[in-house]
Amino acid sequence: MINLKDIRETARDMLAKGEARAVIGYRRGSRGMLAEPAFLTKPEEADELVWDPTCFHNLSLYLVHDRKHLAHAGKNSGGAPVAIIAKGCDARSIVVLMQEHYFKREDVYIIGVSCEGTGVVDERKLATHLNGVQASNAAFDGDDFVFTTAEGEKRIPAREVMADRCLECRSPYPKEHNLVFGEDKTGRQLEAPFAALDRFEAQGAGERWENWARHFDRCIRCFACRSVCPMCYCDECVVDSITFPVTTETTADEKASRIRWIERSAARSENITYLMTRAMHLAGRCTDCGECDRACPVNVPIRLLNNKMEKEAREQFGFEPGASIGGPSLVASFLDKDPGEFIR
Amino acid sequence: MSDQQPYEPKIVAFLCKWCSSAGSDLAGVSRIQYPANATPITVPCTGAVSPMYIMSAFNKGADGVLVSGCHIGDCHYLEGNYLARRKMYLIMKLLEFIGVEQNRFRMSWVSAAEGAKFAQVITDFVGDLRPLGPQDKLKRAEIK
Amino acid sequence: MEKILEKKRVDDWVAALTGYEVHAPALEEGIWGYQPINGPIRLDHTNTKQPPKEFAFPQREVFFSFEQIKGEAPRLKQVMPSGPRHAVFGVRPCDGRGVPRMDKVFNDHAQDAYYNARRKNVAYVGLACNKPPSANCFCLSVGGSPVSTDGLDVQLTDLGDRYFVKAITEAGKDLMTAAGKLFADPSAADQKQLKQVHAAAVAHPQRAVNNPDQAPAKLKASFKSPLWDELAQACIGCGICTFLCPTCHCFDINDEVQGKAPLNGQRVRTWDNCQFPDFTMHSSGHNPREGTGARLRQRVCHKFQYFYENFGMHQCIGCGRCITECPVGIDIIHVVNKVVENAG
Amino acid sequence: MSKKRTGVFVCHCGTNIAATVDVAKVAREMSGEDTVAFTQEYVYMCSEPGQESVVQSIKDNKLDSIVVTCCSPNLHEKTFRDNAQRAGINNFTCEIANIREQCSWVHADKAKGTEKAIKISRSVVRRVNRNLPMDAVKVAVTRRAMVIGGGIAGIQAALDIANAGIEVILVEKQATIGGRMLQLSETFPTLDCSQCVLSPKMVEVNRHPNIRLMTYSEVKEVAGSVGNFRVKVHKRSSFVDPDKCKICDHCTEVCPVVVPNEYELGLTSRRAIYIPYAQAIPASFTLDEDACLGLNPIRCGKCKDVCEAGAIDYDMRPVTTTEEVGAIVVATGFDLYGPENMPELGGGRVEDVLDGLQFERLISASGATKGHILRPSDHKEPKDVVFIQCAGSRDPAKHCAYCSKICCMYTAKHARLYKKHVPDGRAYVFYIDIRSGGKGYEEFVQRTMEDDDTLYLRGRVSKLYRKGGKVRVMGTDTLTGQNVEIDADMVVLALAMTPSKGTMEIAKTLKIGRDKDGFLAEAHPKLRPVESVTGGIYLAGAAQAPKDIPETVAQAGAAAAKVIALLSQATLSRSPLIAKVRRSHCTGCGMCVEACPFIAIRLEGGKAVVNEALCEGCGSCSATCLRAAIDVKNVTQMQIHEMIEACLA
Repeated sequence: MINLKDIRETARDMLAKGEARAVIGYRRGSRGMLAEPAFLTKPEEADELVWDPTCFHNLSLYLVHDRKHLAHAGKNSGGAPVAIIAKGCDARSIVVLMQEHYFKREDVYIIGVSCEGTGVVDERKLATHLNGVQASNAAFDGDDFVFTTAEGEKRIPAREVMADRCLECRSPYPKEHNLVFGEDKTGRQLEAPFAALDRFEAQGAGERWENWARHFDRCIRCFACRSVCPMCYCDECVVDSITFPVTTETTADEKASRIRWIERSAARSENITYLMTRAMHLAGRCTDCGECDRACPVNVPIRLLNNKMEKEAREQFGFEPGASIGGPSLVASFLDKDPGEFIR
Repeated sequence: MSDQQPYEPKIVAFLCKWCSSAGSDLAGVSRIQYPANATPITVPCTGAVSPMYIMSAFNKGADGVLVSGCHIGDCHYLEGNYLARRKMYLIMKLLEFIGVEQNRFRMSWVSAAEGAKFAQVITDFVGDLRPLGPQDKLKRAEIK
Repeated sequence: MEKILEKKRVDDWVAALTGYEVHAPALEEGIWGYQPINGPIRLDHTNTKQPPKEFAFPQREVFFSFEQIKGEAPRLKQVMPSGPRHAVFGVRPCDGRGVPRMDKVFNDHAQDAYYNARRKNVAYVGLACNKPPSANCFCLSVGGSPVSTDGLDVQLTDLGDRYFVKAITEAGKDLMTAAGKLFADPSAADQKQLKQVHAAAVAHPQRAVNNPDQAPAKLKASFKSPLWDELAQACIGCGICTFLCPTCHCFDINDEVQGKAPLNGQRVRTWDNCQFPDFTMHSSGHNPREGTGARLRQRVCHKFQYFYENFGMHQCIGCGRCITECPVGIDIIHVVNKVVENAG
Repeated sequence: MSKKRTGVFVCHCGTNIAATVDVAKVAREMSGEDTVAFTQEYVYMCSEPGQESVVQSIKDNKLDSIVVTCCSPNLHEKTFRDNAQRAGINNFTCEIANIREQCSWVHADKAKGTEKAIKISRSVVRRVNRNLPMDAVKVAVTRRAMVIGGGIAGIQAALDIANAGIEVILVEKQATIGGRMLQLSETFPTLDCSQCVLSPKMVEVNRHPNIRLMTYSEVKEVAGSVGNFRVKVHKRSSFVDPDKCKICDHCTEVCPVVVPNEYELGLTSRRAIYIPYAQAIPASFTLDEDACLGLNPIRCGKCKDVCEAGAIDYDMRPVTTTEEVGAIVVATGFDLYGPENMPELGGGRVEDVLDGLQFERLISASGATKGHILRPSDHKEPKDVVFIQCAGSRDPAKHCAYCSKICCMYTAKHARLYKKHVPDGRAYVFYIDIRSGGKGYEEFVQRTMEDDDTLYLRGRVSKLYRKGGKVRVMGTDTLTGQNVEIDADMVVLALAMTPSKGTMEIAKTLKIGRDKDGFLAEAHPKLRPVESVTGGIYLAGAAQAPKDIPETVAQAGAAAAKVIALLSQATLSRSPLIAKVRRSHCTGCGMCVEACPFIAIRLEGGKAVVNEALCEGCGSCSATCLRAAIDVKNVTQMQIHEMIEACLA
């Protein structure tokens, strides 16, 4: 059981002693029970920190933001490290970022939090359970989540409202950490890995397409999936014209010769190209934090695409994303025994 | 296209310069006939084929995409085809996953000595694509 | 024109609207969205995920197509919106209030032919909110009301087994007269119940922007406030808040080239959005709204200051979508209150 | 950037193209392309007047790039690029659209063929629009070679290169050079003493002013490419200073540790401090770290105490050095196929069943028995000896598919040598076929059969096992159709030759290919038999394929000649079509570094940097980069994008 007091004290201590220039964690927001990202720089702010089943955000995104701010200011380092609260999946994201040299190990102080009996809540599943009743607070309690509502306390077995990815999580414990709270419950997985994916894949190709066609039609290209993803840290996205890093080195020719792989129109064909390319680019890098899926305002099951890549990588190439900082990259490496039967 | 003409699948064929493009040259020198549906784009190596190319070809209206290179162990650049094998496997699985017909994407190893095989690969591919009809899943909608 | 329509007759009304393509909220993949009617109409929706702004301002609008044969002058062919008239059922009062705001934007200095062509082709059948459909509703504090008829052509009020149907505009009257026989005249009891329902709706507690009248001046005074950066620290720069906003109207215009020999394609308008980092990116690489703070300020000030200065009303209509859907808890009510309060 | 002015030259190739492709239509369609300023068709574009016309048209029309739609670029790309240069434009702005091999010759339907030819041509025109003028990259050459492997192949190659005045580094894994040949007693077909032939060469290597010998050393890492390799060599510690060692042998007398002697293939034992052979080069003892009691005067220290020369130094450490060389010869030799793989032939566990190399040591004057043939189990002279050929060779179902080539000859030699030593003994040879192509080889085998009265039995041995102090060999004589049972005193297996373990490792380290059997792959089986697929790396000896000594020496000489030719040039020209980083887009993630097969990319200041001398332009980096931050020049993603578009227009 994680004691919130310990997390707060660690944060307070680190900020007071200057061991961290900021602590990124979770605090209660202004919207009911939901936690939101918190950026603490003063010791006295430590009491704002919370740890509950709505702490779904993968905060490593903000390490990326921090890096971009530093780079923009022409700095390589911000001095003391940034401390960050990280669940198992979040910590793996941090590992991938370090694997890709986005920052160095010493730039970050990982305060790991183990998802012990449970994981985080899936708002959509919860909404069905609460049936319109608003909750003002959420808490862990063993294998249950406890919600405070106007109609009193509501206790729900976690597995009924947990995010799919948490049910299937293979490593809820943040292996890479400086400090960790909570027990290592690796192997507690409540559903088989890729269970949701397997259910979807059990359909025929025709049915899968019908489903995806509807999903891709819904996409409004708000790019929340990309914006919320710590791995989508590119300054310019390969597939659209939303971002375009222009530096003093950028030539007029370069500006003129941007490849328009896809059009800006939110048409199905373009949405597919975008989302599939994103899935390819996340292959071997996505740690299944589920943020893209959660952020999508029109419920495109983006996780399934990424999950498909993760499953193939695991089963065919024995690859686990975010396993170690010095590990190989999925698409920049190969094994002699990689499958080749599909090739004529 | 008039009603009389049979449907002709459009194929983009990414051929590595050293093996498959040379193999297709050999098919030519040997005058082995095969359907004219595949337009070759010669790349240095299959390792240079970005999955984005596959997506883009389908997006621009290809009915089928072929990637062909040197046999494993024969890569002029030693490892390019190993890297390609992995990348292409992933994109193939992803296409299959969203429900694109398996036969729309194909990969083959055709060495410089395998002119007949090159012709066969194209013939088979066209044959497999015909029954599928035009690819409209990923294709950008036509201008109205 | 005020009438009573039994709920079970609503489908008959819809069926009688033969000159219209009727859209109503439908639940798909857990999302309420406007869809062409297909089976019995449902008006038990919370609020739709996306506002009905698409009917007049679609995400993609083709302006014209072009073709240029080498050595010849380019040929353009204007593409004007066409199609049947639309009747959109179940529009919430807040979204109704969005309509006149959009009308102003597209008809202020210049008339937007594309917008107007679509706009005159659509009629909105509103549904009063007997109770707030979302925990983040705040229409009352921005000059609206759960029973507002602003922007609507017809207003429905749920009186249990029947609707109180009120024509607001001539277009609304047309919709009702198309099936005149289905409607009954309201009794005094109906009128009384309507009053009671409306009074209760208005009395229902809501979240609120504290000093909406002071907001324009206070925001203006807070342009350089450090609060913007602080409040926007978690912002990920996605397009959810703006794309789902009933009054956000920014767009981009692109040429989508179809072929190069001869050069042909179409000029297309697509939604754009001030929260995307490159929205204000100059070709030189300079970005006047570099950080998330500047971009949040733009969105908030547009809603509560600039629009007010231009048109004498708040652009925000208090639907709460941007709050509910923000993946990282950015809350426009909280932001406005905080900045206004801080301005002293 | 002002608009390109591209010329398109459509070749009819007589009727080769024109018969099945509407060439006029191709030209017409190309003239509709925005950047095409000039088109021309001609019956033979590659003919003298055709080429002149290309040159003239470039000049007359102020073209800055050209596309020739004709035959495969392998045939005339150079021709037309030269023409481009002659006309004053850069040769890299000329591209070939292959509408013959890839179109007119394979499609009889003229309408369809024409359509495809247009697509091909259009895609190349679009590509050329974005081609940049470029100059070939000149790279200086390091005038030094490395030979890996100190067997006869390596020795020969090193001597030949050194004699041409080029510095050579010869790297050998063992404590001495000499390799397998040093283990042999006599060699066929002349039966001259192997060591007598080899020793002078070994000495020459040691004394040669242009040869630096690195024994007990292994190549760990190779970077760079033809002309400029950087090789990391790890030298194990021998704990004996070869310059001081007097090879007096006092140390072995006191060393308490006894281990099997690998140089004698386990037939004898040695001490922890030992000299592989009396003729070892360098002439020095070596202390086997793994066997020694502890390199510590407190634990033992006897050898150090007794060494008058003070040659033993327990503190000697392994050294890793980086050597810069311009070319590499790989001569890492062979091993024998493991008998443990062949349970039918005793699986290596039946006493008095030896392999060919063990038999060589047994009959060698310098071997365990000082040249007397005594069987290992009881040190008695064997009277019935069975030689089994093709043990592991020519057996695609169970073992190696290939013929090991030398076994027929050395088995005949073994039989003869045996008869010389034991005139009253009986020698039997099981064989499948006798392959004795080679000067004097067939005569040699005939003499073995006739003069030495060796019984050749055509057939395979199905089983052998120990019985009553003998080895019972059960086989079939396919010529008589009879089953044969022989109770032999000793059996000698002519085991298949396999690439040495070191060969497999070196192939990985050098990133040179291997064939299906694991031998090093030559660049072309006929025309480039001594080159590896990687420029600047050459092959010699049995690491490439089974071969005998004369063949090995010939190949080593050929490899040396190639090295000499390469290193006689001051600079090398390299294709400029190599990777280029867009620094603004690079985030320094390092995926390109990992993907690059040539170690040509490194991270510097958080950005990828391409080493122009190493990059081969394969594009693996480009397809791996998530940000399109790296591209191969003139085959950019932008160009491919436009080509895809053109193919589908």
